[in-house]
This record gives sequence, structure tokens and C-alpha cells, in this order.
Amino acid sequence: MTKEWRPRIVAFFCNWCTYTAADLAGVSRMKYASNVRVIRLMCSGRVDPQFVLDALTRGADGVLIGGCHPGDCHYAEGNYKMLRRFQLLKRLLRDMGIEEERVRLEWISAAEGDKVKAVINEMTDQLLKVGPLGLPQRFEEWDKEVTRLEEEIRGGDAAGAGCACAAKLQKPAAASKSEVAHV
Amino acid sequence: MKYSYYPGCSLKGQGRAYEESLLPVMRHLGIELEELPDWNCCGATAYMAVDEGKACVAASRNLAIAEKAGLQQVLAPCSACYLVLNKTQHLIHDYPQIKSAVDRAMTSVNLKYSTDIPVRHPLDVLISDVGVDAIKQKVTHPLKGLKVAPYYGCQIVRPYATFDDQFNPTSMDRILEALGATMVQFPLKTKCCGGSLTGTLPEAGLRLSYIILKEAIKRGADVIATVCPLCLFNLDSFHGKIAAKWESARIPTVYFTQLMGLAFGMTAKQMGLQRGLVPMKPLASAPACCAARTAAAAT
Amino acid sequence: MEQAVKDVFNQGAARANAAYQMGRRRFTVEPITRLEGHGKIDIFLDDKGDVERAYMQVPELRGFEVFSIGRPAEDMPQITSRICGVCPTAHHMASVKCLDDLYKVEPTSPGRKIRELVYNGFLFEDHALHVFVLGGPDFIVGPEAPPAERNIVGVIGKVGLEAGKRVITMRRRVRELTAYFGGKVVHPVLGLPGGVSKPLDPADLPKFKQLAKDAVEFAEWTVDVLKKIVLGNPEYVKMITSDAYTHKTCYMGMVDEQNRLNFYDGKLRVVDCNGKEICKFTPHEYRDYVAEHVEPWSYMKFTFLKPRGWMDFVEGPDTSVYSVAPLARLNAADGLGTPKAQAALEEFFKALGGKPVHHTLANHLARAIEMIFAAERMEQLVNDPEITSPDVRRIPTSVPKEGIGVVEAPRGTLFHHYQTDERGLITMANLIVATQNNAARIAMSVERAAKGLIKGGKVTEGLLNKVEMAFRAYDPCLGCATHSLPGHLPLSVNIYDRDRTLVRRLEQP
Amino acid sequence: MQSTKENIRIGFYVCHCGHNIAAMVDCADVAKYVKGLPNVVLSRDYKYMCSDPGQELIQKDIREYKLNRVVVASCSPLLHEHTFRSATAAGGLNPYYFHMVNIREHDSWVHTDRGEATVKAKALAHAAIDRVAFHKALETKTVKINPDALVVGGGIAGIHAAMTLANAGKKVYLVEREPSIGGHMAKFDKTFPTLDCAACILTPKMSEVGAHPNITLWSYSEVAQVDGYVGNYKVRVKRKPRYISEERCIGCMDCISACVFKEPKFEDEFNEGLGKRKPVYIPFPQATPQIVVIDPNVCLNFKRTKGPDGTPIVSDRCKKTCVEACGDKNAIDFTQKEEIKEIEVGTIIVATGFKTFDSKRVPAYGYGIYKNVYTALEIERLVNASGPTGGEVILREGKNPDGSPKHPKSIGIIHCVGSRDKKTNVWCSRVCCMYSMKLAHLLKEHTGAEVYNFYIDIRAPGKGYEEFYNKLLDEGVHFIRGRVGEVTDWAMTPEEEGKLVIRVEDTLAGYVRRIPVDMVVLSSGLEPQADAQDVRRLFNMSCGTEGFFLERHPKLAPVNTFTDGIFIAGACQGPRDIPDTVAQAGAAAAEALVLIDKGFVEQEPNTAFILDEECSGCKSCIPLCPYSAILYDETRKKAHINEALCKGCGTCVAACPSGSIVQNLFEDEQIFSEIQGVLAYD
Amino acid sequence: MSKPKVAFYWCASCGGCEETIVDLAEDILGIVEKVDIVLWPVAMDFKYKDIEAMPDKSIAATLLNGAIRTTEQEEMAHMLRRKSQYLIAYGACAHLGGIPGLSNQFSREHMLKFNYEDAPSMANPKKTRPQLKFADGGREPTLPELHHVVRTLDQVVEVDYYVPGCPPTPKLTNVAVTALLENRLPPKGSVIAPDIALCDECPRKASKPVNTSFTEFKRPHQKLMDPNLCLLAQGIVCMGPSTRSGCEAACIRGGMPCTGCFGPTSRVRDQGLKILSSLCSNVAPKENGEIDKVLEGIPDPVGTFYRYGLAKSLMRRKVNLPVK
Repeated sequence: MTKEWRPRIVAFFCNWCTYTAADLAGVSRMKYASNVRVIRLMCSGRVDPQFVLDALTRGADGVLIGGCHPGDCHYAEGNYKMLRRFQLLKRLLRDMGIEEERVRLEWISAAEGDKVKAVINEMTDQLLKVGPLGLPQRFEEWDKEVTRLEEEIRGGDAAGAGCACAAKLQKPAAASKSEVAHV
Repeated sequence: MKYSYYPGCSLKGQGRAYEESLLPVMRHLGIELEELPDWNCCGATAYMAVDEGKACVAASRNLAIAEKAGLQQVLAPCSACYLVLNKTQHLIHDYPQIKSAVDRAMTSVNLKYSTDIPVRHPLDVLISDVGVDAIKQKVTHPLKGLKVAPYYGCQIVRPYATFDDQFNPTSMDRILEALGATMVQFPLKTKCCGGSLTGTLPEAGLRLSYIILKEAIKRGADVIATVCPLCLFNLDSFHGKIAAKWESARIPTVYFTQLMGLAFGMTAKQMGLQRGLVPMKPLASAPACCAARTAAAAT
Repeated sequence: MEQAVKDVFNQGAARANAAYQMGRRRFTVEPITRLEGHGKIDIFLDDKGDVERAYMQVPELRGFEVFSIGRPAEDMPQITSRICGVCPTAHHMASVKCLDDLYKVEPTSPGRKIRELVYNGFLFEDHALHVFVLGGPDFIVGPEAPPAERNIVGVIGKVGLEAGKRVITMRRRVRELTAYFGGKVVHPVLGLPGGVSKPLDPADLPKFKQLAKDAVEFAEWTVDVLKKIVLGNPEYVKMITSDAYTHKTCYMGMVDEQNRLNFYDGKLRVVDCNGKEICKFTPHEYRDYVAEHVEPWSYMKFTFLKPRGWMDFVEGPDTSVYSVAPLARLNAADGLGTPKAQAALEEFFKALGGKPVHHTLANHLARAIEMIFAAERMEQLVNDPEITSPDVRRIPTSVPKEGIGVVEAPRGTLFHHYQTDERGLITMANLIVATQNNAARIAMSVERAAKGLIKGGKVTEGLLNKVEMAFRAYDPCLGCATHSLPGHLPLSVNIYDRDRTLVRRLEQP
Repeated sequence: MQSTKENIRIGFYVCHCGHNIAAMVDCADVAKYVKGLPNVVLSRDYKYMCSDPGQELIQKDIREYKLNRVVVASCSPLLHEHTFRSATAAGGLNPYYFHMVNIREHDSWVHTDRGEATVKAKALAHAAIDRVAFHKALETKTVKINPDALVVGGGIAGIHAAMTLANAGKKVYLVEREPSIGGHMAKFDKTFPTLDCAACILTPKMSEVGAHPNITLWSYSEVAQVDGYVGNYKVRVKRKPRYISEERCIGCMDCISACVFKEPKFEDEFNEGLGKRKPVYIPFPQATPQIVVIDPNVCLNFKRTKGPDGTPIVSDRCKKTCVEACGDKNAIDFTQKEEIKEIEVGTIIVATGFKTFDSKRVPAYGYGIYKNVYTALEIERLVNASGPTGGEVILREGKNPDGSPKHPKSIGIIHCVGSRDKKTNVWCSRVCCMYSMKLAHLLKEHTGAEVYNFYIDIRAPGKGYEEFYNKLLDEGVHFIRGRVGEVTDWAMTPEEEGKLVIRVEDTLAGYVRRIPVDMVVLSSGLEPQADAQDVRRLFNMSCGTEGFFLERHPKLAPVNTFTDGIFIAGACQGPRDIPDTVAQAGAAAAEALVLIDKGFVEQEPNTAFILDEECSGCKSCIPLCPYSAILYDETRKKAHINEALCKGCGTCVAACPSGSIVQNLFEDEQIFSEIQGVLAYD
Repeated sequence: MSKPKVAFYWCASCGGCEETIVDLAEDILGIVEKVDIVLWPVAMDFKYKDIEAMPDKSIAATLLNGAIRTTEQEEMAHMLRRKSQYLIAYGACAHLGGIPGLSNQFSREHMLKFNYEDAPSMANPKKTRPQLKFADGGREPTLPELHHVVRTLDQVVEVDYYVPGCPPTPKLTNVAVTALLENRLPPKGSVIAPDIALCDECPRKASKPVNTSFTEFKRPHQKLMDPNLCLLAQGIVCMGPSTRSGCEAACIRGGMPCTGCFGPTSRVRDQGLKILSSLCSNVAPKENGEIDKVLEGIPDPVGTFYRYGLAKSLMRRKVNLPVK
């Protein structure tokens, strides 16, 4: 953790509303916190909860999802689909000890550049209060109890199995599918 | 519906009739008013002009008390109180130095000003929370034929027009119409009554009062209805001087709540109408006794 | 204690610590210490080389009670069955009964019968597993036989491949019964409050009738085999009845109104070592009669009779130590409700000098007798006209709060106790499992065996096996016991000398 | 991982965009950082990537360095993604091997700390580098364009757009909500600054529309539903019953004179209620189509009571003199019902216009309180020769001593009513200054009265506008600079008696003035149509905060919307005057023609497809698709996506429980790597 | 040449996997003939030091079941990794953490405290706790230490293959073992089960309407379930759509919904989040309040969606739990 810590926010913005609104904020030279990283999707309905958690486990302190106002979805109802996922995701995150300020769903139309600015600044302030999430660091912390042992066992012999733990986490469950499966 | 009632100095003194009419009328409409414990000066009068900071401190103490008492909303009938309490909240928001001054003062008396408790005016409450229809239903003695000049004064709509238009407020019009009265088209609704100039600079102040009185008469009003103790004082108290300086402009000025009371069948006495200096003519619709009393009150 | 002695002790302790630390450091990097993970016995010798103290330890804990919190109650039968893959059905059943109680819903009669059918089938096959694969080999193959032969393969060698096949086939067929209702045999899913998830299709009935019939025959055959091999052999009888394997403790088992054994439902009855009834209580009263004691040297908790209080590892008419599982059940009950089993039971007591029987090793025989009982119950149930009724469930309507469910698992009495919020989410779960009830007696058996057999620091493989037999007879399930480790217990014995340095280490899986 | 299968060679370019980016982002540093990232073969920073040299640079590098991936960090992809994709293609690569990073709108323009902005640029670039490795070659999908077009709104914008398309030989449907086309312009008397008569220039165009073989004119109709996508829209149009057969009515208007109501007695919408009409009427003489309408709410032949669906029911209470008059033309049909027409068009131009600000919202100006306060539009009718008074300007209230109607001797025109006002609308309505001066001129011309203009600023930024202003000054029209405080009938002096007093602070003279006048004209501003929000949803467009339709780009795509094939023209996009409106309508028509004549449109290949082998047929995705693009193959028991119908929202991809749906350009792996990338650099 | 050496080992597991191997019934004898079982704690006797003595990679394959919860288990995993050419995570616990993984939602202290102090049947006035090292008159029996975090096998050592399931089916076990013996090995890291969701082999697949959306979720005990209709179509949460097939829909054939023990397909990183996404997307209402009302039918998302996969989920563990 650096001295003056700044929360890191990964944002998933709908191409048709919030992303454009962010462009508008730019064109209007509005100023907001620089710690947000926007990833463009065609619709908030494309936001897979896996993206949200993946961002958090890779070191994001917060995730912001921006979609069209109810009734305004460019694809009719994608934003509702996201809203429904979000409602349960919030509970799941709570049960897993993640503060609710960290994941946020906002309806921002293409015209609401000022709202982009307001939301990002507000969220940044909230996260400053909540503090870092730092999951990668926490994983490391947890895995001390095994990595310590690793070294001990290795004790010189390089033949030992490669260290697992946090690193392992990054690679998808199974590389590819099995032929045997179909026999 | 329950509100914290902040009378301020006027309603306990010169404007007693306002309180005497307000309380029973509100009760009659099922509104509970609980007087704010240990309230103090709202910070109006000279304060605001001399030292905004101190004025805000004075005002905020009342709000802090309400907050401590866990009260949701404050009802401030006196226009000055209404304005100052609202203004205080704005200033606390806009000026950190004022906020810190307030905080310092409050902590010294173990109080805390944290939330903005809505400060509301009776007109606001009657229009927004009670509603014209509810009022209509309570009317037993419609004010048939009574021509009223609705006079709002400046403070309740300027600078903060929270519940009515800044230049052409109509809330009182709508209420009084619901009572059966007839509104005269009165363009001076929110013109200055002279305020404290009537005391400090009479020739200017009285002229303003005179203009309003004269215009009301000219437009055929039987009575001027107002919401502000100071306005009423100015319009009711200087007829002698005015007559001497210009011409006689005798027309009674009453609190709108007094008219409401009458329409609800309460007696002129109960409504403190006898306190008016220019007596109000008995109402056609008023019950005999009541009419008699109004007359009595007039003398 | 005299000052001098104290000093000696302290010096010893100091040296022990040093040695231990060294040893520990050395051992941690050597996988040889790993098998501590499966339960171990530490034996401490005095300066004469005799056993000063032996600790039977269970070294892990998974804490099902805690991670059940917040789970929907109806998931508990499936979650808790994962406590043990050897006796999942026992946990499943105890849990489902707990849910009936939680939701105050009585299962429909067909539902209840299907549960009992599945449950007796399970008991049958689980016992069969132990008799032929886990514990039984000690006898069938012989205690003196080399360890490498004391397993299913050895058994097959002894009773013949045909018989071996018969064992395997029988188990498979009975387990298919569980799979029929439970989807799968390991961790079945049939249980729901108020009944079961699946009825018995009349078309499939004949298959199961045949199965029950064969099961009875098989059970009788099993008893014969054991009788022939065990009771027929004076050496064994001598060993069984020897002091090293005898403990006078109390016994607990579930009984019906006539005090006859019932695996699925009933009251719990406890008799003392003279067979005198001490108490009889409903599951709801368990907290008044059963309590758990902690020893700092094991993750396993030791249950005891609460009214008598914890009085350490002692035996006799007044002890609060009690045991469960086949032998205990037969001791605690006044009989078995089925003819063939009842006959076998009476013969059993006759052969072993009357009721109650205190010889730990007699558990094997008792187990076989229970197999007959279970098989006969199955037969009764498949021939019950109601068994094919589709009316197998009742929907609970009341607001859940607290429930307690008890069954007789193969390894003894099993308690499940849940509390929930009004949505039926677990707020508290408490589990007392079979082997825990036996823990104290097992610990005693082990120490007894060790003390009885280790003299002058001389330790042999034979000793180790004998020690192992002492608790293998209980078929202890430490998986259940700590909700951590599975079925059968591999064992290591560490022997420390007067200076607390490890002088001998023997392993047995 | 793809990156290991194939030897990835990425070229990275960071654009200075003059100072726009370079001022806040250290481009050289970003380039240096990216150079060090995996798979990056070369990394440059350049002044203007979108310039020709910039694009050629990319092409050259692709060839020289055998690049197979290209990343450009510059402005928003909504602006230049296409530019760079073309450049990539010109370099011989599949255009979808390109990815764009937005470090201007999302970075340099919105941050104030150069260090932070540079860090962010690096992170975003890193993400793109990681992502682009997973890009695949894709085929651009093309969609055929139906040559027919739909124009919504029959104001001058709609009329001009429709004419342009029709004259280009395209079939056009023109849908107008009112009984006649013409819109606001038809109500005007003259037009500024040239003062040529609105009717004279509009009427010919209107009748041309009515007669044009390529134009199907549906007045008194509204668009009810729009489905489909660019080139292939299915539109349902609701045609309200006018109780007159359009085929048979010849516009002789005998029915009107024959109506049982001898005198017109119902408020006339076209004349802003200043005039009266009959139940059977034609909105105004030049109305197009020349077909009468029957207003069922007042026509005697309809019961006053309405049917269950709210529509008036025919009852034969009336003598039906109109029917007699119509005779064997029998064009009158009281049984006419609302009908729904279905049409298929390829492009749509939305020109639904504006509504004027409701002056009652500023009570201080007394509209609705004082009879002699008028709105500008009322005056347009009042001074109009074909207006209710035949062009004679008479006051609503007050008569001369001899009882004759009174003409105003003094007139005050208040500008910016409902414009440039925090309490109502903050925007400038652009036309008020000019039309106020036009009305000032006309009123003075008609009445010879003293005319006062009360203005905040005079905005006359058009051809001949400033000159017009000067002309009025010469004519002796008074201009008083100051926002009017109130209009009151409270007279303080005898000469104010009976007049309306305008109180205003004259900010040039520097004191508060009271100016008594006979007539007050409020120059009310322009607002979005009341139902703009519904229309917006109907056509899947966006609105600005003030409610006017949002163009795709304020400068570069002023008539495009975010929905391909749908364009906007006229005041529905923002206040504008007639010349601008007509110009914009032409532009919109031209944009539509581009599509139509090209015949097809290339679409982002960001559609989704199902991994056939992996699909378990769980059907979870099927109800999610708003376009029913996902079908269930009953024989193979698997789902599959009809690419033609898929619009590429990706909702089904996110919801596929077994991860068996892939969205081109937005594959899971691409997004995961992007996430990893943005977080890689701190 | 000698028969390939095979080892079976268990860590934090329930023994169900062992049972499954025993359930190969007749087949087991066949396998026993083909291979040389060098380690199988549940059923045969061995000397561990013999294993330790074996040269690295001398065991052809080790089937290890159970999650990794203690230092011993971890060390054993390392040892077997070194000794084996192929290390196979056998069963849900080794593959995904399994049911024991659920304790990653609670702290170790919480667990110990309840077990040794708070349980209603406890009689432990002195609050005695098991000690790692306990001095009893100079005697010091020792206990191994519990980890704070329950781990999957591949979070501790490298794993070559996975045999999924709680427990795996004998059939798949057979497939795996045969594949090993016949040396027809899938790509490293493969899960030995079809890479397609369970619905593919579900007997009720056809019964699901194409337009299934959820106006309420029912919990299994709240509803008499139609034995032939897709459980999702009945509003019962079934993990099938996000779970690998291979079990032949055992639980569904038992009349109960799938709980996901086979884990996700290779294309999914987090099984729980995917089923969440799928179920929620198909919830009918649009207003927060009504949406929440429907979702009340899933009172414990963690326990329901991560019944076996919490340790393997992206978060692995409740993030704010202590490790001290």
C-alpha cells in the first residue's frame, strides 16, 4: 500500500449512455478523480458478475457499472437484467464481507456528463472512507500459512511442486476440455 | 401529522391573535403542534443585519433543540422566523466559517446541529400536507360575500420560494376561496408593508402601508388577510397617522387563520378578532351569536 | 508431591521440550510425521520402561456446526451427510428427522417407511463393509496374520473368491436400493421435512423384495462365518474375553415402546454395567443426559452421562463413561423385534457369558447380528402394502424454530440439533456423533492395551496390532468424531522414553 | 492462450492530439512504457494520429514490421474507431485486429494532474495491449437498406426533408399528428428578417407535398410502434378517425357551411383560441390535405358520453345537414374507426418540432391574469390577414367610449419569457429576439402604437439579422435593456389607470421604470414537445437534459442519432429558426439518401454466437433476447443465434450459465484481459 | 515390466471418495490386478516411510481426495506430488474445496469457540482447548495445526487432472483410471467429465418451456415437486445449467435439484456467479422491491451457489476474516 492511497475503480460503461456521457464530460472539460478505469461494453446487460469479482480480486477497490435509465435501454431491457443480477450480487458480496460501497450500479444517460463526474467523485470519497480492499494482498497474507511451508519443504530441492496459491487463482479452472469425457 | 411549533416572540406578544387562531384551527384540522421546549429568539430583527454569524447561532440553537427532541419538522408561523430559520440552514451549508461558529456554540451547550430539519410555514402545511379539499370539508360557515385582499408580505416567498410563486403566490388565495370568500385581484400581494421603517423612517414606511391599504379599498376588499405579524401591525396600527398625512384608508387586516376559524364555526373571540384595531364587519354567514361577538369585538 | 520429585519432573520436562523442539524441527520436513494427520497414539514410558500414559488423539476438526450457520435448514441433510462418506445416510437421516421436528411436521406413513427401508438397508451394507473390509479381517484372517493380508483381499483368500464376490455383490445390490431413492448411494438426497423426495414405483417392488430376502440369508451366513471362525476358535474366545479388551462401562441405545432395539426412531435408553436401566429419555431431553468433555490433547470431544458428571476415564457401576454401537445397543435393549435376529441375539449372550457383554471385540459379532435385524426389517417393509404409495411427502406449514433428530448410526447414537430463524436459516447447529459417544471408552481401551502389553520398554509389531484391534473393534469413525476424518483409522504409535525423546515409532494405517 | 498459439506482433500509437492530450499526458512516457509490454513490437507517439500521415504511418508499419495487431490511444472510439480500422485494413490487416484507447475524453480532458493522467493513460494502454492479443479476424456484416423512408412531423422541417427524399425518387411516408401539415410556420404571418409572408413561401411546398406521387401523406396520424433495425424498420402508424373519407372528400367545404351550427362556437386551436370554428372544420384555408375534420367531442352526432375505450359513440341525434350537403360524394363517415397501418422503411427522419413555453409559468407577467397580455404566437395570428381578426389588432379587453373595439396605443414586448431563466428554462431560445423585433415591426405597422422591447441582450447572429435590428431602431421602436420584474394593473398615477404597468430596471439608464402600456406581448421561448420522452423511447433515441433530442455528435454528426438509420431535423433537436431548420432537414435527408443509395450498411460484427458442442440446451438464454434472435433447435436440443437478428448487446453471453455463448469483439477472455490490464499499472 | 504403481490418499474429506472406489465393486478387483496399489489408507496397510523412500515420480498416478486444511495434509500433498508422475485431484473437495470449503466463510476461532465452549451440550467450565503442544506432567503429546483457509489441491500443488463430483461416479473413476492405464491422456489440467452443462443429460431437459422466467423461487421443502417437469420451471433453484455433466443427473433422478458438485465448465471461472447471473437475468419483475421479493427465495446465495466451490471461487474466502 503506497503512502497516500487512492482507491482504484474499474468501471463498466454501456456504450450508448454512460460511456457517451463520459465522453460528454470530457468534451465539457469537467474534472473528476483520475482513479477510475473505464471498460466499454455494448450494454450493462453484458456485465457478467464474474467481471465484477475478477476486477476486485485483481486489486480494484470498487466497481462501477453504468447503464441506461430504466425504460431507456438501447436493447430494450438489458439494464433490467443487470439490475436483477446486481440485487442478488449485493447480498452475496455482503455475505462475503465486501462493503456495499464497493460495487455500485448507476443509471446515467448520454446527456448526463455531470452525473458521471458526480458519481465518480462521490464513489471515490466513499471508498477513501471505506479504505483499501487489496484482495491480492489479502490472498498473499492468507497464503503465508502455506507458502512458508513450501519453502521449508523445498529446502534446496527445486523438484518441489511449483507454488500454488494466489498465483494459481489467476488461471482459469481447466485449460481445455477432455476427450475421455466423451468415451 | 405532528409538527414542532416555534412561536417566536411575536405570537406570544403583539401577534397573540395569530397564535390564538392558529392553534385551534390546526387542531381542528387534526394537526398536532408541540411547542418547541426552551426556544429562543429566531435571530431576526437587527441581528441578521449586524452579525450574520451570531444570528445563525441564535437560530440554529432552536433547530438543534428540535433535533435533540427528535422532532421531524418545525412550524414557524411568523414570516420573519420562517425566513431566518431557513436562511440559517442555507448559510450553514454555504459558509464553513458560519458552520464552525455554530458547531462551536452548540457543543458548548451540549447540543448538536447535524441535520436540516424542514422549517415550514402554516400556508405550506395547509396546502401541501392538509390540502384544500380537507379544509373545504371542515367549513361550516362559508365566508359568503366576504371580499378579501390576500396579502402575503415579502418574507415567506423571497428569497426562498419553497412552496409558492415568488411574485404571485396563490396558496392563501386557494385556502380562502375554499372558505367561500371572494378574492380581489390584488397585485400588491408581496409588496413591502413598510417593515420596521414605519418605526425608523415613518414617512417612507407609512407610505408603503398606505399604498397597500388604499389599493385594497380601491379594489373593493372588505378585509385584508395576511400571514405576518409585522405586516398586520403596520397595516392595522397607523390609520390615524395615515389619515392625517394622506387620507383615511381604514380597512381591517386579519390573520388568514382567523378567517379560517370563523369559517369553521369558531367565535370571533376565540379567534382573537377583538384585538384588531380596525374592527371587521360581522359576517353574513356567521351564526347570530358569533356575529354579535364579532360586532362586540369590533368596539 | 515432594520437592525432589518435582525437580526431577521439571528437569525431565525441560529436556523433553528441547528434544521435542529438535525432533519437531527435524520431523516437519519429513513426511513421516504426516500420518499424525490420521490420529495417533502417544505412549509415554516411565523410567522402568512401563507405560506411564497413553494418549489416543484425533488431530483435526472441520467445524460443520459453524459453517452450517446461515444455511437453509432443508440443505442440512445434504450438508451434514458430508461429515462422513462412510455413513452419510446416518447423518442424512438424523438431519431429516431433525427437520421434521424443526417444522413440526409428521412424515406421511409411506414416507416414513421408505426412510426406514433405506436406513436399514444402509445399516446392513455398512456393517457388511466393516465385517468384511475394515474391522472384520482382524478375525477372519486372524490377528497374527501379517498386516498386508488383513484386508478384503485377505478375506477373499480366507473365505474363497466366490464368497468374496458374494460379499461385494450383496453390498452393491443393497447400495443400489439407497441409490434408487437417494439418487446416489454416497450422499443420498431423498430426505425432506415431512417425508422423502421420491416414491417407490410398484414396478420396481419385486426386485427389492428379492433383495430383502437375499439380504436375510446373507446376514445369517455372515453370522455363521463369524461364529465358525471366532467362537469356534478357543484362542479368539480367550482373547475376546481377556482383560485387555474388557471394560465395564454404561451402554446407550435407541429402543421402542417395548424397549426393543430400533435404529430409526424411539427413546434413548442407558443401562449401567450390570444391565440396570439408568435412564430413558426422548431426543429433546438429550441436553439433560449427555454432555461433552474436552481434553487438551485431542480435537475429539468426549461425551459422558451428564447426571453423573465427568469423572475421568474410569469404569464400574458408577462411571459416567458410556459406550454405543452394536454391542452397546444389544446390551441396552431388551431384545430385537424380529425372530431370526432375536434367536441369534440370545445365542450370542449365552456364548459370551450373559448380558451385558463387556468385551469390546464382541462388537464384531454383535454387528453381524444387527445385520440380520436390519435385513429382516427390510423384508417387513418391502412387504408392507403402503410402501408403494405415492403419498410420500407432507408440506410443512409451521414457522421453524428448533429441532432435534436422533438415529442409531452403525457406529452408535447420532444427535442432530438445529435452531433457525423464522425463514428456516440455521442459527445454531449442534452435532454429537456416534464415535464421540465411544471416545472415552476407546481411549481407555487403548491405554489398557498399551499398559497391558508394553513391559520394560519392549515393543513389538504384534503389540501394535493388538492395540489397534482394541479400537478397530469399535469401527471408530473419526471423520464423524471430529467431522473431519473418514471411516477407518490409520494409526501411528510414538513411544517416548523417560527423557521424552522419541525412542520408537510404529505405524499402522 | 491465443497469445502463445499465434505470434502476436502489436503496434502501439499514442496520439498527442495537438495539446489536447499531450498537455495533460506525457505521451512519450506512455509510448516508452508500452514498448516494454509483451507482444509489443513497436510503440510510437505522434502529433495527430487521425491525420493522413498518421494513418499512413500505421499502414507502413504494418507492412514493415509485420504487425498483426494495432492499438491507438487517442480520442473516443465513438469518434475515430472507424478511421483507424480503415487504416488497419488499408495496411492489409483485418480491421478488427485494431483496438482503441480513449485517453482524451476519458483522461486528458477530465484530469488536472499530469502525473495521474499519464498513469491512467498507461493503465488503459496496457489493457488494450492485453486485450488486442485476443482479437480475432471478423467479417463485417452488411444489412440491406429498404429504400422507403419515413418522415415524422409535418412542419417545415418534415416537409422539406420529405420533399428532398421524394424528389430524389424515394418513396416517403410523411406522418403528421394534426389534421394538416404546416406546423408552427403555417401560423406565422411574416418571417424575419426578410418579412416575406410565411404562407406565401410555405403553401406551395405544402400542396407540392400533398400532390407528390412519391409521398404518402398521413395527417391526423401518429407513429405507434417502431421495430427492427437500420434498413429494416417495421413501423405501425395510428390513423385517427376524422370521420371523413380522404378518398372521397374533395375539400369543397359545403359540409362546413351546412353544419347545424350556424355560427362557429368552438375554440379554434389553429388560431390559439383567438377564433372560433365549427364541429366540422378545416384548420386553415391552405390546410393540406384539403380535407375537413369532424371533432367528435362537439359534433352533435356523437353522444356526449364516450364509449368504454374513451372514443365518442355515434348517436343519430343530429339532422346531419352536412351529410346532405356532401350529397353523393358521401365522404362523411361517422362510423370511421381508428386504424393501424403497418409500413416497412429503411430510414426514419424525426422532425417533431417544439412547443412554446407556457407563459402562465411566470405569473409575474400576468398572462392569464390580465386579458391584454398576449403570447407572441397569439400576436402572429392577430396580425395575420387570414387570422381571426383579419389582421386587425384589437385588444381582448376594453372598448372605446363609443363601444368600438380598442386598438393598442402602446405595446410592451417582453423578451426571454421562459428562456435564459434559472427558474424556468436556462437555454436561449434563439428565435425570440428576432421574432420579437419582427412582431414589433408588424405591430407598429398595423397600429402605429409606441412599441417597447424589453430585452436582456439582442441576439441577432444571422444573415441580415443585425441589419433588421438597426432598421427597427430607425423605425423608432424602443429598446429597454433589463429583465422585466412584473406586469401589474396597479396604478400609482392617474396616467397609469386602466393600463398595464411594466416594472423594469432599465440597466442602461440605471433606474427602475414603470411603463404603462395597453398591450403586453410575451416572447415565450421554445421547449421540447410535451411527449418528447415517449417519442424518444419510440425511436430509441436519447435526450439532452433539457429534453431536446440528442444528436450523435454535436459537430460531426448533428443530424444522426445513436440509432443507425434514424435522423433528426428541426427544432426537436434544439431551438432554431426557419433557415437553419430547412438546412438541417436537407442534411438529414442527405444522410438518409447516403444509406438508401448505398443500398446496404456495414454493421459492427459484435454479434453473439453459441458454441454448439458446448451448449447444454438449458434454455436460460432464450427468454433474455429482446429480438427473439435465440432459437431452440428441438431436434438437436440446443440453442442457436440468428445472426441477422442479433444486435450484439451481449446480455445472453453474460447470462449463459455454462459460458457457452461468445460475443464477437467482447469475448470473455478479451474483457478479462482488459480488466487485468487496467489494474496492471499503478 | 512391473505394474504401474497407483496411490490413493485422503486429506480433509469424508471418505465418500474411498467408498466410491470400493463401489467399483467387481471392477476394483480388475483394477487391483492391473496396478500395484502402493498406498490406500482406508483399506490396506502400508509403511509411509516406504513411500518417502521411493524415488521421485516413481508412482504412476496418485488419486488424492479431500481439501487441504492442515499442515500435515499440505505436506503430504507435496510429498505425493513429488513422488507421482500424475497427481489427480479426486472428488469435489480436492477439485473445488468441497463442503469443507464452506468454512471459508467463518474464522477458525469462531469454529473452535463454538465447538469447545458454546455448543449447548458442552461441559467445559475451564474452557479447555485442544493444544498444539500440551504439557501434561512433562509429557507433551502434540497436535497438528489447522489452517485458517481451506484450500483446493491445486491451490497448494500443481494438479494434472481432476475427477469431479461429491463423490465422483464409479463410471468416471473407471474412465480416468482406464485412460491412465491405456495412456490415452487428455490435455493437462482437464477435468475428467464432459465439458458441457448437466442439462445435456438431464432426463427432464425436454420438459423445460423455452420462456421460463421466475416470479418466485420455491425452496424444495416448500413445494410438492412434479417428478417430470424441469425443476427450474417449477421455480426450484437447480445448479444444473452451470454444472458439468457426468453424474447422469443423479440428484434429479432422486427427485432433488442439482447442487453443483461437479463444478463449472472449463469456460467459466466462477460457477456461483454464473448461475447467479443466469437465474437473476430471468427474474420477471423490474422494480427493485419486487425483484428482491422474488430473490428472497434464495436466502443464502453463498451456501446455495458455492455449496462445493467456495474455496475455488474468485473470492475464495470471506475477505474480512482474520488469519491470525
